[in-house]
Amino acid sequence: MSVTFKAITTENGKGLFHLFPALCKGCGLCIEKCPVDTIGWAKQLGAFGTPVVEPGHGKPCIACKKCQLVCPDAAIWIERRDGKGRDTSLTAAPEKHVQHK
Amino acid sequence: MSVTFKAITTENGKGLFHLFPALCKGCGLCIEKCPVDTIGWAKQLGAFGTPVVEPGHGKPCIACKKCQLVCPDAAIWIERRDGKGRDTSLTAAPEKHVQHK
Amino acid sequence: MATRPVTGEQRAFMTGNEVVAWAALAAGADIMYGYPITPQNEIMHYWTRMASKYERGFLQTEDEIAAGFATVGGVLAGKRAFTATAGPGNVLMQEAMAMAEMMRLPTVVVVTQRGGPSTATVIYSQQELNLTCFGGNGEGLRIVYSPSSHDELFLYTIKAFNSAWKYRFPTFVLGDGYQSKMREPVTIFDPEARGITMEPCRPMVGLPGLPGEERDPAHLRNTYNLEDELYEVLMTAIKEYEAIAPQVVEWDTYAVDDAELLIIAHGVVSRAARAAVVSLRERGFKAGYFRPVTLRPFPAETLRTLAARARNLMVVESAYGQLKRQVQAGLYGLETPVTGYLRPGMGITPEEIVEFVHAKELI
Amino acid sequence: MATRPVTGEQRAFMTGNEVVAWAALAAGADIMYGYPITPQNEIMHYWTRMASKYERGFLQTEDEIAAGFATVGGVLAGKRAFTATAGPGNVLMQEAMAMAEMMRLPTVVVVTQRGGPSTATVIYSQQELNLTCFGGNGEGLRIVYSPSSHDELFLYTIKAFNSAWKYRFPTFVLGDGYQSKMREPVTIFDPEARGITMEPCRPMVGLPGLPGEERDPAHLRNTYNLEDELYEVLMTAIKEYEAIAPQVVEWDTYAVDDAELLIIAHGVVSRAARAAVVSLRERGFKAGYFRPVTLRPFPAETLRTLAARARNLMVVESAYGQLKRQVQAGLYGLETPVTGYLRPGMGITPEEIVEFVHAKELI
Amino acid sequence: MAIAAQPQMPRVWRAETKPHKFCPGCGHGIVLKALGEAIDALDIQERTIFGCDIGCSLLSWDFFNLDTVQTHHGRTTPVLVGIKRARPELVVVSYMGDGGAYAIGAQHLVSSASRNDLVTIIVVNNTVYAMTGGQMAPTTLPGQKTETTPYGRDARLTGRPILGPELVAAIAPPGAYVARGSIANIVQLKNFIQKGLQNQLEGRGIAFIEALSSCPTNWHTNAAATWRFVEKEMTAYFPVGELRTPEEKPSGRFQEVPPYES
Amino acid sequence: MAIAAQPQMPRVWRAETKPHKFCPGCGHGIVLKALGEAIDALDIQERTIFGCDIGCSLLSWDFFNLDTVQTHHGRTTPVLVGIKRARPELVVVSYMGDGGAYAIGAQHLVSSASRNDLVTIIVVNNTVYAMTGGQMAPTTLPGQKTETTPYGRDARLTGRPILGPELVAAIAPPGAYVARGSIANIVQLKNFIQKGLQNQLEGRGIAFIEALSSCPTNWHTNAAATWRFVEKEMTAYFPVGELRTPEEKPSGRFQEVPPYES
Amino acid sequence: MSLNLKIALAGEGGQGVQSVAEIITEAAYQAGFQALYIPNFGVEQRGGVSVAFVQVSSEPVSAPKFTTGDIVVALSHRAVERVRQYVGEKTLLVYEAGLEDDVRQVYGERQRRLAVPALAIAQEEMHPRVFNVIILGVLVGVTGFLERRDVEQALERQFGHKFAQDPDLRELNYRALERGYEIGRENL
Amino acid sequence: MSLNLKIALAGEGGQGVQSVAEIITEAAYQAGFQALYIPNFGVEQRGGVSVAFVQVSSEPVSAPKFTTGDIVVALSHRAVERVRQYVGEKTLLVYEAGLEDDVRQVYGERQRRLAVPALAIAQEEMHPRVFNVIILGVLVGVTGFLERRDVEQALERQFGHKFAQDPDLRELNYRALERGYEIGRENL
Ligand SMILES: Cc1ncc(C[n+]2csc(CCOP(=O)(O)OP(=O)(O)O)c2C)c(N)n1
Ligand SMILES: Cc1ncc(C[n+]2csc(CCOP(=O)(O)OP(=O)(O)O)c2C)c(N)n1
Ligand code: SF4
Ligand code: SF4
Ligand code: SF4
Ligand code: SF4
Ligand code: SF4
Ligand code: SF4
Ligand SMILES: [Mg+2]
Ligand SMILES: [Mg+2]
Repeated sequence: MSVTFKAITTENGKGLFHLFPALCKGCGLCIEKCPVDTIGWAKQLGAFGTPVVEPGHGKPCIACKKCQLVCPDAAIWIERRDGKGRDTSLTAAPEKHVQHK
Repeated sequence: MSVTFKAITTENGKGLFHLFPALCKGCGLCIEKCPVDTIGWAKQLGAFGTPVVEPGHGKPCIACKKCQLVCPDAAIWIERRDGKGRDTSLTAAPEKHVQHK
Repeated sequence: MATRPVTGEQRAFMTGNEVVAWAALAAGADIMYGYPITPQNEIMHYWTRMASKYERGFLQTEDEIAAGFATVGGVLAGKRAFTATAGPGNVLMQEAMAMAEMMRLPTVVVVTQRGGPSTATVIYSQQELNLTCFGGNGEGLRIVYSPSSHDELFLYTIKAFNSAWKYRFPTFVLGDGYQSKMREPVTIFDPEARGITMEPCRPMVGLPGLPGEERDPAHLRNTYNLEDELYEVLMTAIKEYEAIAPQVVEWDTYAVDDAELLIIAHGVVSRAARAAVVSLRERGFKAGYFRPVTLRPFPAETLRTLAARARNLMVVESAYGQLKRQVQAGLYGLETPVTGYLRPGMGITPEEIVEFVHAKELI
Repeated sequence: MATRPVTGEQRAFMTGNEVVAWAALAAGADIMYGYPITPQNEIMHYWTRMASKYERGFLQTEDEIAAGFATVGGVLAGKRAFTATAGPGNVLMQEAMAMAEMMRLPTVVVVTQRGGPSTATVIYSQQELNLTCFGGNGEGLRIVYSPSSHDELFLYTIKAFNSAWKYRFPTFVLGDGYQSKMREPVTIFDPEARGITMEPCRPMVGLPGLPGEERDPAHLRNTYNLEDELYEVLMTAIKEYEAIAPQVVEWDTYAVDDAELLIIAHGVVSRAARAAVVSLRERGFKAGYFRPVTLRPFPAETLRTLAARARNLMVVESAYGQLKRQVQAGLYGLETPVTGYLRPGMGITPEEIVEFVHAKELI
Repeated sequence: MAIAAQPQMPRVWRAETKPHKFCPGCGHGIVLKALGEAIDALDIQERTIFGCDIGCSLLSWDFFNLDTVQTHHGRTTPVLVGIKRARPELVVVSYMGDGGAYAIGAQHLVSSASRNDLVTIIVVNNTVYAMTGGQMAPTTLPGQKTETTPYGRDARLTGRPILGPELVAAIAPPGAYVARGSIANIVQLKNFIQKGLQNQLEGRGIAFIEALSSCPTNWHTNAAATWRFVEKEMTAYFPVGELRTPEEKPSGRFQEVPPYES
Repeated sequence: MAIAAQPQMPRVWRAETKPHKFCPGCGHGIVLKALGEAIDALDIQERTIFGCDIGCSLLSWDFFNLDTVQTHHGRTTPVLVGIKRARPELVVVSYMGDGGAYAIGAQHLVSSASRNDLVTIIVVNNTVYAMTGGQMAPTTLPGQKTETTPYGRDARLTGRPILGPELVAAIAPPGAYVARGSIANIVQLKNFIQKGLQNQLEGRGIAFIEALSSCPTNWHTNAAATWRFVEKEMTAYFPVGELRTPEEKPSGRFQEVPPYES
Repeated sequence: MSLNLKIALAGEGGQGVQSVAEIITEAAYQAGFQALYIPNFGVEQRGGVSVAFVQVSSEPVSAPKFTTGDIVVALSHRAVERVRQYVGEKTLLVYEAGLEDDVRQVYGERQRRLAVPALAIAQEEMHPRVFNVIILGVLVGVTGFLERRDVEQALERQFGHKFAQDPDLRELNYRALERGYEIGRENL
Repeated sequence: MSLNLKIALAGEGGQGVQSVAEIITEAAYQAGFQALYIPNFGVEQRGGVSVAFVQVSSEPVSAPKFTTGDIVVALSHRAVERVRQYVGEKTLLVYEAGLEDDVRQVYGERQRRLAVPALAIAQEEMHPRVFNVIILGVLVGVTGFLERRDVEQALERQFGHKFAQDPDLRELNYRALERGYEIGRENL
């Protein structure tokens, strides 16, 4: 059995902001941690029928991955638009993660 | 209800060695602690049918009260022959102790 | 003590946990010791909100073992002390209750049964009957009340304190998660307003007077050296228990006089049983209903008279035969067949009971 | 594994605690977890002396709660794990056993009953029947063997491991302080030498293969969200329990065919009961003896047939009616009067029984 | 891109059971991310047994692609110690809340610490009994309102927040690893957990990691207040860092005394 | 002399139950002498409640002219805490063995310490489970033979002797009094106990005193070997002295943090 | 007049079904009826569907839960499925109109039903927060055993402290109640 | 030959009654009898009277304890009182001769009795430690069901490791056994 999640992908600053609405519970923890305040509430509803998040509300994303790091539900994946730095974050070894089966 | 215990009293060195056979279980802890090694086994049997102790087996008693102090069964009372030092030991306030009723 | 928490009679619409907290206040309970567990929690929540106002004590302990033993301590100190628990917490509470049973300590425990065994569900069941009546390594010298409505929850919580201090057996109010969480109308009252006098409490340690001088010291123990010593202590307690049992037992009946089918249930399930009887009667069937209010001691004698006249007995419970076993053991000697409608951990409705009665042709 | 601890058959003269340790060794028990309590201690003493020699494990835990849960852990890991306890320790052990009951874990517990309730005496009783059969917040889905001699203590300790792993219900050997401490002749044996095959153990966690890749992970729980979920799990277990019961129940009889008085007793007391029957028979009285070897499941059906033929039933126990309640519930529907000779915490001799029979004119 | 973007879950997470059962903003998810990463890094999925307690940790009973057992409130460590003693080749992780660890299960913590049991214990400190609806926990801060301290915790009557790692560090023999991390520093938390697992793999002794965590549901906090509570209020009482490392020379408490010969 | 010589028992001892029930050479008698002297010195007999545990301490159930309750194994502290909370004017003494305190009752010790319960706890450390016939205790020394460590305690498998006062000192809030004494220094032990009672009288916090004690019966020692074991072997593992006094400035662990306002 | 009414309500955590149940039973109780309300609870409270059981009767209520409801309310996707077991032949199924498809799929065409466009009304005419008060109004209207005053008093008891802070809120809630009531009456 | 013998022994902790009981049952078992021995135990072990119950029979033994002993042995002041409950009309009371007064006081004159001057013999002729072996000898002599060899073997099993260290000890024990045996035979 393999599971895949649909992403809403938004390009913003240095990052591709992949948000998985089926995972996002709208807790807002990521919003608070973004150093450039780019994350804000979106219209789209998430796992619990509450709004999910999206970038574009503040300065451009610097792809620091803090939001990805703190999200308790793994609902964000920040991909660097320059393709670098994949393995520098806590959650390294990317695509393999869910598709390993 | 008041209880009294019979003593075997032996004068030795500076001390009157009061031993209460009904309390002495013959453990020997006092023997080991006597700085002048005066305590040894007596013929008399104690609470558990084992020999009690008596002074007079080593140098004369110096009335240091160590034996009285360590006896777990309160089977020894050392009274200084000079009547002094009653209150210097741990177990001060003497006669009152048992007869207070 | 501060102002009375309840004066006269007051109508209210509240949850069962709230009812228990008010009842304990009204009964003059001095202190609660407790450890959180669902569905009991709100008893503590309400109690902690009101305790300071009415100068009552509260201690949240480290587990149910400590809650049970601290309750023992409170009682030894001469205070109307109680605790509340459920499920796995009730299992752990048995250690202290075994000590209370041995030492004849008037502890009061409110149990809000949940699904079992183990953690199971936090919701509801009647599966703690065995445990509450006979838990521990003893003979079940306990008093166990099984209320079926908020009015009774209030009444029997008060009564539990009185029975405990009067008879000196550990006393339990055996509720359940449904009763804990549901809201229904209730009349709460000051016991005095109903002519109920609270049994006085008296300390077992910390008595006045210099021990050994002015009185003997209280030397309380639960350990004995010889079989014979224990036997004597036990048989004294057992005989006292048997002697007070007739005063303690309580039951409830409905339409039993000519009942051919006697439906037996306790606690909240008995409401469904009673409703089923009403509905059977409406359709002309001679059904009756019997409810043991005390599960320990068990009102076997009364039930025997009624059961002997019936053609069928049906035990309905949210457990797998815990009440049924009591009924069978208590009625041994009768030949009236007993059928069980046994639904461990499940709520039971009148409709189901009626349906079962017809399906099994019990009437 | 090192050399077999027991080869073929060997006669010996030893205490019951020693017998249990040897039986566990012979059964291939892998590890014991335990906490000291009298009269169980020497099981641990003997086990620790032999464990290293035969490459078995041992862990002294911090209390009986931990001993029970560590046993659960050993069993989950797929090992033949066991523990032993008594009295207040048995009370605490119920928490883990409730979990084992819910999760169908093949735990084995040897109980050496002592006086109760509470600390009471460290000596002897039969007061842990309720607790061992129905302890915890569940329905008593357990297997409980009550041996009456050292030979049986050996046999049923081995059998306990087999029943536990075969049927997956928590299994108990319900001994007592007398059996623990007395010395009598016993034949110990290698199970194979008697054609007994040990049930294989299989791990429930730590299975081979990468979980999620090569197999599903084992996700074991004891908590459910909905009443209905729990009900389904419980009813499956209950039906299985009822289905295997006929294979599991065991009993022993003597001189029952024409018995007018049937004396019922279990464990070590049954020896006195049997001797009493022998002596009554010698004097021409038609007495017989029935002993449930399994207390859970209870051999009610067999007993019913015998009891129906008798004029009187007499239950003899070193407890206040714990066995009697089982008998009455199990035989409900019969009219044969049941009399109890109930001596909580006291040893019982054949002479006393005979005397009681005559005093009460039971024959 | 060849494959569509997918969530970056630790390999050992079980995607089939996501979204997980924890509330929005619950710190459990973050701690379990750190744990998942540590297990991935050490490549020990095949031999790791995960045990969760009763408390919100129970919601992780199907969280991982790991053989998992959900035990009783406070009893996870004894169960896992039982497993470890029976099958020392397995790696056992005991995961629980502050109530399970420091209240009802404190005897197991004390004993496993003093026995130096080869188990990795992770305690999620959220200052409350969360699963039961927010009562006082041993870790509740002075003044903090909970369901059983409705007017704020009064330290004179109910004590001060318990210091779990300090307790373990005070009694665990040499070889123990003890640390306190926080969801506010996930990389550090992951490193602590990884070291804790390593300690077990090397058979050196117990590993004990407390994680400061969040419970917005029972704190009744929004995201900003949640972070503030973890980073300011909690950290003031619970200092983050390593308290014992296995390399440490035994302190004065544990002089080298030759074993006693009786 | 006017009156015949009589034993010098502390006033609070009950002469009617002497000789007491402990074995010859048992340290319990010495510890209870120190306790008796301390109670006499403070003149608190009329309001002191003595609680003893299951373990050899139970043999003191009729030892004193004090209202006494013998409780369950490890449960003495919760019972006395229950009494104290109900009747704060009483002075409560919780008396138990190392097994009761550090094994089965460790959760109560941890919790009472962290709550700073107003109770004076005395733990008699005799390195064994004495009442049950000499099994390993949490305090058994490495290499020591007991009934469950017949070949000597193996520290790798079963840990090292637990350090009770160190544990309590690590978690008890300011105001606590913690000490370890020994029957080898009775005057000091009495002083420690007296300070511990004083701490309760002044409402400052918990008092915890461990007493190194002897068990010749289970050690199978004669008087000389008994003393040697207490004074040499035990003291090497269990340093005697005061670990916390109520006057002490709160250490780094307990910074003054203003209570949280939620 | 003999009354015996059983209502089950289900929705997501934030939708306020427990408040509706509490207010309706509280009002019934104050109006002199026997009333019993019990929420479902359990581990599922974290993220599960919230269900409330309400019974109002002229006789004392027997069991706290029931087999089949007279009225069953479903306010979310998951709720539609979850309440299936309480829906019998004669049950009136009240649901948020946006769930039309779900309802059709689970219950087919034959079920007695009442679709309430509560979401739309709340968002467009009032405020998303009064969504549940509209449903409350519908239930009051459909059942017809309660006086308006009773319900208003119960509302005050539940939200009085909020109304005191912001009197507009009271007005908003009363309007929502009224609006729902009308929908209910129409379908009596 | 059908045998059914019940013996209760009581004495102070150090007097070795449990060893006597163990040796006698062990010997009986080895000799092919059914045998059962149970000590009393309990809290009283610290300072209480030590009691042992022995049964030897040609049939399997039933209850481990018994109401009345065929032989009851009392070796100390406290033991004389303690064993009273096991002494019936036909019981033979065996006791240390020094306890004559106590025995008279508790049991009067009528009791079947055998006073053994074991203390005197042990102290004067042998060694205080073999006190209990003299009593063992008396019991073997009085009961007559055991061969000397059986008892000696049981003694070896119990004390063999001590005998190995100090062969004089064996000789001493054998002498004590013999001396007691003679006293027992004389009173058969
Ligand atoms: C023996 C027992 N007592 C009480 C409970 C009820 N209970 C379940 S979870 C819990 C508290 C959990 O708190 P914590 O361990 O801090 O975990 P959290 O929920 O905060 O993550 C309690 C008291 C139980 N299940 N079992
Ligand atoms: C619940 C429970 N478990 C076990 C026991 C058995 N038990 C009685 S005393 C004791 C050990 C006592 O050791 P310790 O506390 O060190 O006291 P000591 O006898 O050494 O003074 C044990 C395990 C019991 N009575 N209750
Ligand atoms: S932290 Fe995760 S779950 Fe929370 S709002 Fe952000 S993306 Fe959604
Ligand atoms: S990667 Fe960094 S900057 Fe970009 S959205 Fe996330 S937190 Fe903000
Ligand atoms: S210490 Fe006391 S009991 Fe021991 S031998 Fe000396 S006097 Fe006797
Ligand atoms: S008083 Fe001192 S010197 Fe005298 S006998 Fe006692 S210990 Fe020895
Ligand atoms: S209640 Fe708190 S700890 Fe539990 S899942 Fe929700 S947020 Fe997490
Ligand atoms: S066994 Fe040890 S601790 Fe217990 S009374 Fe005897 S000497 Fe003291
Ligand atoms: Mg918590
Ligand atoms: Mg000890």
